[in-house]
Amino acid sequence: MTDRDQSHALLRQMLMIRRFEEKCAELYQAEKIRGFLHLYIGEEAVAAGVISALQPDDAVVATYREHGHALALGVDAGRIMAEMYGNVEGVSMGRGGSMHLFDAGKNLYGGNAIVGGGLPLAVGFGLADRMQDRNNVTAVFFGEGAVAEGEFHEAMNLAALWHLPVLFCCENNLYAMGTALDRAQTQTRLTLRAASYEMPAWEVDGMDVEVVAEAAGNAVQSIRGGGGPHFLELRTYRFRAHSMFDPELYRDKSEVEEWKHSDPIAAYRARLEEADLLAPEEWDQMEAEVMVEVRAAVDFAEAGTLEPIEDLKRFVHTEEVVR
Amino acid sequence: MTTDEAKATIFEVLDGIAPEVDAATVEHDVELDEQLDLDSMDFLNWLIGISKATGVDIPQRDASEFLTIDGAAAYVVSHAAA
Amino acid sequence: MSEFVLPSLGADMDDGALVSWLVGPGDAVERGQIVAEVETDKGIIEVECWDDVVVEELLVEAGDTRLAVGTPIARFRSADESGSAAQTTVPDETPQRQGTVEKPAAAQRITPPVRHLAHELGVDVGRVGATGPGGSVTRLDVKREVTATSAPPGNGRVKASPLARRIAADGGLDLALAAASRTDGLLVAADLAGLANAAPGTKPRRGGQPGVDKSQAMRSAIARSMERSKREIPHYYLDMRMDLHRSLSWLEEFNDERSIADRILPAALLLKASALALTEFGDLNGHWVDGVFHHSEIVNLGVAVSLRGGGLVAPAIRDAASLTLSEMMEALTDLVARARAGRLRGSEMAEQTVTVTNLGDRGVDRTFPVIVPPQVAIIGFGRVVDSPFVVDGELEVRPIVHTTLAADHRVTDGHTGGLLLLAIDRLLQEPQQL
Amino acid sequence: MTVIDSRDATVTLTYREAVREAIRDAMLQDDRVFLMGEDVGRYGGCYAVSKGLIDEFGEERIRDTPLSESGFVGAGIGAALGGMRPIVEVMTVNFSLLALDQIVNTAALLLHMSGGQFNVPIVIRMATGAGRQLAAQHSHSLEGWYAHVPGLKVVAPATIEDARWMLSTALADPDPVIMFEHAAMYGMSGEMAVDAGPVDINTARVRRIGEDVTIVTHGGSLWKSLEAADALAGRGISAEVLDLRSLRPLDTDAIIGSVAKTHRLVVVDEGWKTAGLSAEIVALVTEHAMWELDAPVRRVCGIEVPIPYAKHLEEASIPQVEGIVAAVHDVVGS
Repeated sequence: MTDRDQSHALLRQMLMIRRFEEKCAELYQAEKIRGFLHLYIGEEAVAAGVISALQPDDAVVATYREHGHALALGVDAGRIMAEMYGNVEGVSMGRGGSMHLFDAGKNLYGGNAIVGGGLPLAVGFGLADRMQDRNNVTAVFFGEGAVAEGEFHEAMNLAALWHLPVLFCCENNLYAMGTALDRAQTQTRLTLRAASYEMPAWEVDGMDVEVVAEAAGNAVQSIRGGGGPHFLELRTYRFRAHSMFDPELYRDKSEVEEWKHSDPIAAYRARLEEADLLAPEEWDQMEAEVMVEVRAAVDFAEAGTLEPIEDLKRFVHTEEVVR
Repeated sequence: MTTDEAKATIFEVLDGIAPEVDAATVEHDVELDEQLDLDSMDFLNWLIGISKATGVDIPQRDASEFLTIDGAAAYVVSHAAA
Repeated sequence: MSEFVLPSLGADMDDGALVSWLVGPGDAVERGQIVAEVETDKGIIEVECWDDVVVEELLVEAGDTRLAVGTPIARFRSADESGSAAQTTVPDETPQRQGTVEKPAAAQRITPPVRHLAHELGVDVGRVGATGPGGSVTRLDVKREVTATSAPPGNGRVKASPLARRIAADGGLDLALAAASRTDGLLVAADLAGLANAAPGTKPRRGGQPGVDKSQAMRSAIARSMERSKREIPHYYLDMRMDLHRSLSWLEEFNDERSIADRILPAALLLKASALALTEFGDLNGHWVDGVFHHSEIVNLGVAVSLRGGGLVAPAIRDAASLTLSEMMEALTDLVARARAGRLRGSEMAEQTVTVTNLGDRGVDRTFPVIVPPQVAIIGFGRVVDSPFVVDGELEVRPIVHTTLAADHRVTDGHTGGLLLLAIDRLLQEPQQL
Repeated sequence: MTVIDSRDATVTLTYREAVREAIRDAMLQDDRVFLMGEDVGRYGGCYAVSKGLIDEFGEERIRDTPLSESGFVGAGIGAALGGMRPIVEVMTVNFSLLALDQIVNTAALLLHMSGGQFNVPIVIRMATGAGRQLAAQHSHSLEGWYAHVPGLKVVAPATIEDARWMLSTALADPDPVIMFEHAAMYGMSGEMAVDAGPVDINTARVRRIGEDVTIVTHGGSLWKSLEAADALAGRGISAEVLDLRSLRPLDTDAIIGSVAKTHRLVVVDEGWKTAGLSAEIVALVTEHAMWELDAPVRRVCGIEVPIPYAKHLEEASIPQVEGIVAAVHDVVGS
């Protein structure tokens, strides 16, 4: 068990992601947010845990289910919400939306909506760090569905071959959209895939934020010590639909209910309370603070502005680099 | 070169410049300016054509010799190489 | 009190049918609780509630009826009676998404098939009177226009290149009267330039419409162009006597040393002086199109060339101000020869920015030329006549030429025109500088 | 071999040598520059472009990669984001389709998707074109596909000077540049002024001035077009040859300017006609210079067939001098 402040921070981080995304779902149904909206609810322990093990200069490449990662990196919640509103105040100036959150200040390199597309990119970050003698780590998040992509294998091979400082974080939530892992891949032990590239790999309980944080901490330490790339399979589960418009024909409600018993937030809260690390009023206060933050984010987005149409053609080529 | 040969050449060049002209109706001792519609450009081209066809050099100062067909033929005959 | 509306669960969800209610009036509903099931194109989706509320009334019964997204389906009151309204209420303002698509302005109502017919018949739909419903153009309207414009009977549509069409439109030429030089019968710009040159029947035609009298065609083209000019362009005329003594003396000396083929005619001097002067007065060099003057950076000097057997063309000497005198003479010789042989290039008939006419060669003292639209000026030179002229207070006999300018009063005033003539005169006094 | 003639101050070198010099120069100028691709190191490059560079710069900077086009092109993009200036070589444009995701979905889009935060300064070089009997999977000209994508710049150096000097400009560009080298040109040698220097990568150049017709072309077809123009000059037709150089952005002004002068257009493109680069050029001309046209436009393009192996069939499937000459005659109406 970690110390009180640290555990509170982890719990609070997960709670923030949860409440923020619940608000996103609500706003989506009210048509404030459009496009695809992929919620991370149920998987909060993964982003909160892994990112807690990173340093500020480390880079993160994420998927289209990346609100949690952005929040965990400290990207401003108001600007994330504004992005989903399509406002110019958004992190990507309304050009990206839910799936493409970028923040140069936090080293968040997306927000990549091509499954597997971010993996080679992470290899390149590792290469650049190596060639410029920087002791940074790049954490790349991807789902278990990406393991079937060629780019996964190309990236794993290159990173291992060149011994690059990359942490591969496979968020295994069992379904690639609606296709279960065992219906799509012959080898469902994903760590064996990593092993075939001679890469250290662990299976991690992705519903337990402390376990995740510890595993990530160990891996990052090893990478920074010159251990080359590492692979974490983070076993997790999304409680909600793949995207918003998904009747979930591919899984039983009972399965979802079963997994909800391992709700990373409820479970961690209970554990902390049991260990006298969290008082009920502290939880209440945490909830209240988070709700204030979420409301502030919504207010910020509601007060936002749309970029003028005349600016449509900005950012096709570099005229101004916003940093 | 005989006068007839010279005149034949002179008319041939003229035909290239003013194809509408009927050679038979042109009076040889009357100034061309009075009977034909030739401008300075046509006149210059006519001189250049004659010069090319006969090998006779025609300096500017002698241009006035070419006001009539007879004058032109005489000039060409007297200046043609033997 | 708030209205609970059928939520939008995806950008591609427009409607849904309420399959079942999972709550009823009076039920307390917790935030996140599923309240209904909705059948969508993708399957049945659970609808959740975003606040702690009490169901006041169900507005829609479960059934097969497809409801549009945004339809109120229940009324809730907040759990704490006076609490904040639920979020999923109808927003105050009508949801207006990302601007509306504006319908294109109805410039002219014409259906594609009719437009096609007009195109086939070479009819400018802009001129066609519309008698159809709602002011639309009908097939009959188009056909009527064909008759009205009296296209040569049986000729049908004229096949002409876009450039040829543009030149014809600018110069008021009638394409139907031109003959094509290409084997495929397509009229190109050059066909307009040389069209009066060959007398009818003297040359076998390779294509185009048979039996068209080219000189008649050119006459008609000139007629339209000049008619347009006099109708549309408010001309003003200026005239100036210029002493060519220095120019001609210098030229005589220059020519003396040269063989006849290299000789330079006074016309070349006049053209060069005009071109140079025009570079100083840009408002006289360019085009007037649709009420706006477009200045041209370079001077493409249209040179009026009369054709044997009648008719006139004014092809361009491109960028005339940049040519040396010898080059100018060469260009002039070449242009006149090709104009009279009917071998002008399309570009030479399309690029003129101003015109010079030198009628004086044929014996007139001065000209009052007519501007060629869409140009805005034309310079005319008369005959060079030995005349009394006062030089430094003494009366002398000098070779004098009347130089006339006709210019478009919409673009310039007499003052500018006068300055141009003064500049030409100044340049002609220093022929060695040309 | 490079021969310097001090009298006329030109240098004679091959296209291959010019590209190699460009890479070498870039590596010497900037530590951030490195070359990465399949067999660029020990093997010396599939077309021997990088031969010898590994000895000079070492394995780190002349980096051999596995056969993982998507992987190493993506890694190049990542490295560019991470502060490097990678030159990534993909053997041929056909193979680049394996990396299309990274080029189109990442390199081209990142700047825009991130609201201007992340530009990708990468240069991706690849060989293109037919003419060496390499059959269908090594011979296609797909430049037009890349030219379709906003966010990319696409260049096609066709002369020795451009081969030597476009790269440094491309590397200095903050955005991804795709460079197409027509494989049939690597052995071509030519003269270049000793004092030649950096060139732009966004304009077209008139390679031959003419009056009667404009031939718009790029890459390997430039030389066939110039040869055709020579032949046409003997028949009294003066053809202007415009080398596009940049396929994205297209130098619309240059194309329109030339057509406005000659009033006739022939487009020569080794790529296929349908929905191709040549179609775009013709569309531009009809949009912007319709009233300048004095004859129907003609296109001389790759025949719509996968490039066959047999020599006579291969020759028949791509533009040749005779075809260009015939198209010009057709357009001029002679």
